[in-house]
Amino acid sequence: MRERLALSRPKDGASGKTGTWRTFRPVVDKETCNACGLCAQYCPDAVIDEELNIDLDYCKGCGICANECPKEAIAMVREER
Amino acid sequence: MTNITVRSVTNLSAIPKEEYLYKCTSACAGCSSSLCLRYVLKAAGPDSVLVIPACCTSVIQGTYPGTAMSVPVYNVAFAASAACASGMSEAFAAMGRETNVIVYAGDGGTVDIGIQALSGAFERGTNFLYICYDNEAYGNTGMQRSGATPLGARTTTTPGGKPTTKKDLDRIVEAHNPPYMATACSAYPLDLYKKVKKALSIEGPKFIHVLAPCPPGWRYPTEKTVEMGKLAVKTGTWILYEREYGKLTINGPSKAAMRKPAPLEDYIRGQGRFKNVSPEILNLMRQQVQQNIERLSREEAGVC
Amino acid sequence: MLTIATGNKAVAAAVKAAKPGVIAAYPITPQTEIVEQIADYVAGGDLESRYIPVESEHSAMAACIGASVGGVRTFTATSSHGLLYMHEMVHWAAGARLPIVMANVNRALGPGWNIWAEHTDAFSQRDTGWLQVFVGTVQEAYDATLMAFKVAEDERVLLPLMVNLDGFALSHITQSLETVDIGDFLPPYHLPHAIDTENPLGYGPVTGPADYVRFRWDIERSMRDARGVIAEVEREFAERFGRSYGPTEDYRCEDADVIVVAMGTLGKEAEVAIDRLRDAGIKAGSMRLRWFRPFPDLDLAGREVVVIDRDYSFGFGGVVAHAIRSKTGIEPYSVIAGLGGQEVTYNDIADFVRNRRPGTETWFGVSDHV
Amino acid sequence: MYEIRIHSRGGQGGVTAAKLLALAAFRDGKHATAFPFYGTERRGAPVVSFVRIDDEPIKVYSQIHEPDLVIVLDTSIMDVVDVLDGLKTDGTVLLNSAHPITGCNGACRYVDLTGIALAENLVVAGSPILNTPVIGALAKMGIVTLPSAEKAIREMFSDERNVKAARAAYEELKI
Repeated sequence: MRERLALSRPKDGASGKTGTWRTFRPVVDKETCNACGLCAQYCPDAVIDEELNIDLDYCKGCGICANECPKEAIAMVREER
Repeated sequence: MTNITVRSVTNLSAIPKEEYLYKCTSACAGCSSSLCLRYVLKAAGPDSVLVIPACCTSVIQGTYPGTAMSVPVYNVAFAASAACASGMSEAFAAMGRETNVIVYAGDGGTVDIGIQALSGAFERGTNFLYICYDNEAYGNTGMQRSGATPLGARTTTTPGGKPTTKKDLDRIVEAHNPPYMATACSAYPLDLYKKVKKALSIEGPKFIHVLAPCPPGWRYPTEKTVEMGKLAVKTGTWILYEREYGKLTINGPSKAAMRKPAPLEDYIRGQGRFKNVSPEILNLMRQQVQQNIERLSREEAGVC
Repeated sequence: MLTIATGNKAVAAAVKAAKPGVIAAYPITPQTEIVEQIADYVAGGDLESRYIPVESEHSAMAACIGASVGGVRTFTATSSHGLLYMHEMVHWAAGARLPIVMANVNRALGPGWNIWAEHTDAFSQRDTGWLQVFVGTVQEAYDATLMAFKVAEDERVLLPLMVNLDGFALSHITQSLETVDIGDFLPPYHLPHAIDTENPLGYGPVTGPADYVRFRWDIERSMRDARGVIAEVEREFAERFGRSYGPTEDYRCEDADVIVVAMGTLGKEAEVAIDRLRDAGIKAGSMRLRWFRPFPDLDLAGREVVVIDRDYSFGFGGVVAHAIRSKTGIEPYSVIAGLGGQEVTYNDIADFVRNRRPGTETWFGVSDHV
Repeated sequence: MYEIRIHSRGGQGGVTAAKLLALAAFRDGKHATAFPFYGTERRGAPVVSFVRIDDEPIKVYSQIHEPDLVIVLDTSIMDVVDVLDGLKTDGTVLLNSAHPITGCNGACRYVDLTGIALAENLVVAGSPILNTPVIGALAKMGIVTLPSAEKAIREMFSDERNVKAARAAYEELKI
């Protein structure tokens, strides 16, 4: 189809790998985690999957997950690049 | 070590797993509007169209040719979203399609420049859902005041704090007697999900007003987004309710808050936009919260 | 069917034949009769459309945009301040490549309040990417509205189209009208980029400069292609229904030394002036400019030209005179006449020709201008 | 080309009379145009309408300045408007009046259209309907044929009393 106007198509990483925005990285202490899922529920960018793995390619490091974790199982750790 | 894969994630079990917001948007870190949109789309499902005026969401979706959203998104001029949705809704009806038409608009595009179109669409009885995500300023352009900016809040165009109160959008919408209207807050995504589900099950014009705390605009750390929303509710600053065919129901978290609201300072202390608010303004803010609580309590009790 | 109708009623009759899925409009004098008639067709079941009674013209065009991309044929009508109020969305409709058809009943702008004919309203939308045609008779208002849908919806065009008719002078005059059974003249509405939830797309998101330029160019490319499409559609219309139109309507131009260029009803009245001038031995002709966008190539070489502008671009000159000058290199005699419904008779037009001074500009009815 | 100017007050039906007349002429096989001059006036203000009838297509859109016929649906207008302005020397005046009026140069016809409308009880919103009876009078004057006049009235109005009123005016007008 001739491109007549800006029609964008859905794709992962439409705005690039936003993981590079991060200053602090969430690190989960799996011993403490009770898999309540609140971190995934509150993640604005849906980078925490059902198995509660955090996709660091896209995690912006906002820290909501750490702030909301009732078990304090997530620590925000300074990125070292 | 706990095997989290075999443990049920109970509080999420009712929510569809599909994400219609792809990784990743260009939203600011800690954006509550992104969080809301995730649940709006989960509730609406794939046979839905978002109509979006100029607002943060215009940017969040990403730059051509890629988008982070996997439902059709129709971007339209600032003042035009409700009217555009009217046309789209009628077109779908003419074709016998049951696609959901959802406006997802910021507060500026709703309470200010878009209010005429909003009012027209509600008066006409357009079959659609209008969601206003309210971060209480023009966020997309760097936090200028909007009609939804609260008293005392500093924005780039109210550097000394806003001298006037927040426009009461909900009472304006209520005056149109819509079959369904509700408030919600990003800190309660499951509540938002349920409200979107219910709204979309009803024919006619529906309205949901979502308080959407904004880290850069309100000047608090990104990790506090959910906490800030909860504090808005707990202090009674933001009351969660639904009004179905005129019948008001106060929702759980606000019931307790209305009986015994947390001190207002708990909410405003953490926000840079309220820094240096005078005791007089603070007093006025407190009075407003109390008046709002009393008004809604009276309405729920059937005392008007 | 042969009957009589006003220009407004003729437009409404053509809309009824075209069967848009959605019509969204706001009343404004002198266009109101169009939307009243359409509302009546819909209420009476003569037209199976959805009529959206919007609260403003801005919303009228916004609703048409939503409906058009939603997948149905769409129509609106306006005038004057209404057109200006929807200006933002007029631009949007073209950029969004939506074949919306709009009747604009040309009317002057305030202040002071003036409800009579002038072309400034339409010309203020000149650079929006809309095709614009100006009609001169009730029959032509009907025919042009029917053809408008076919031209706009053609995949080589996919741009919105404005049918212009002079306020009161044409909108409210009663003339004969032959309505037609359009049969399959208009194919079913098909928009290649209509909203499809099975194939979700982001429409008009943030777009960088390099891509933006490509899409703007495509509007211009389509505008150029539209010339051929218009000719095709007008030819087919003539074959089917027996009435033919072109980019201009030329009257006694073949051997003319001087040609009057005007638009709308003044362009028809000019033909009467030409007959009078010919009777007096002056070899004059008239060229009624029908299409304003895309602007046609005009054969005026070797003639003197008198342009009547029912409009004005302040600080510059008559819009049509300027277009003629830049397109043909001819310095016309520029007459500014008919503003705000100013009465201009065929005798006045004949006088313009008799008193022409090529390369100069005159305001009709103004005695103290330089 | 035969040019007619109709003077009336807003709400009296002068605009519709012009349309009816054009339709009747059209049904006679002629070309015709009708148009009002709309000011911003409301009901009761003087209104002017124009009709042109010709054997050839009509390309003139400007107002009629030298009419062949002037129709006055409300003679009280003559106190404020010079209804005879520009009337051709051999032109005609048709008055809605039971009596001739002095100072009316040229051929002057008169017929009590109001009386005819009241006799048929043709009253809408308190105003007697003049636009259908006047077409009968014009048929008598030969501007249009009576069958076309009746046909035009039936095309625009379903109430048969309109046709009766036109016939009454046709009978009453003295030539």
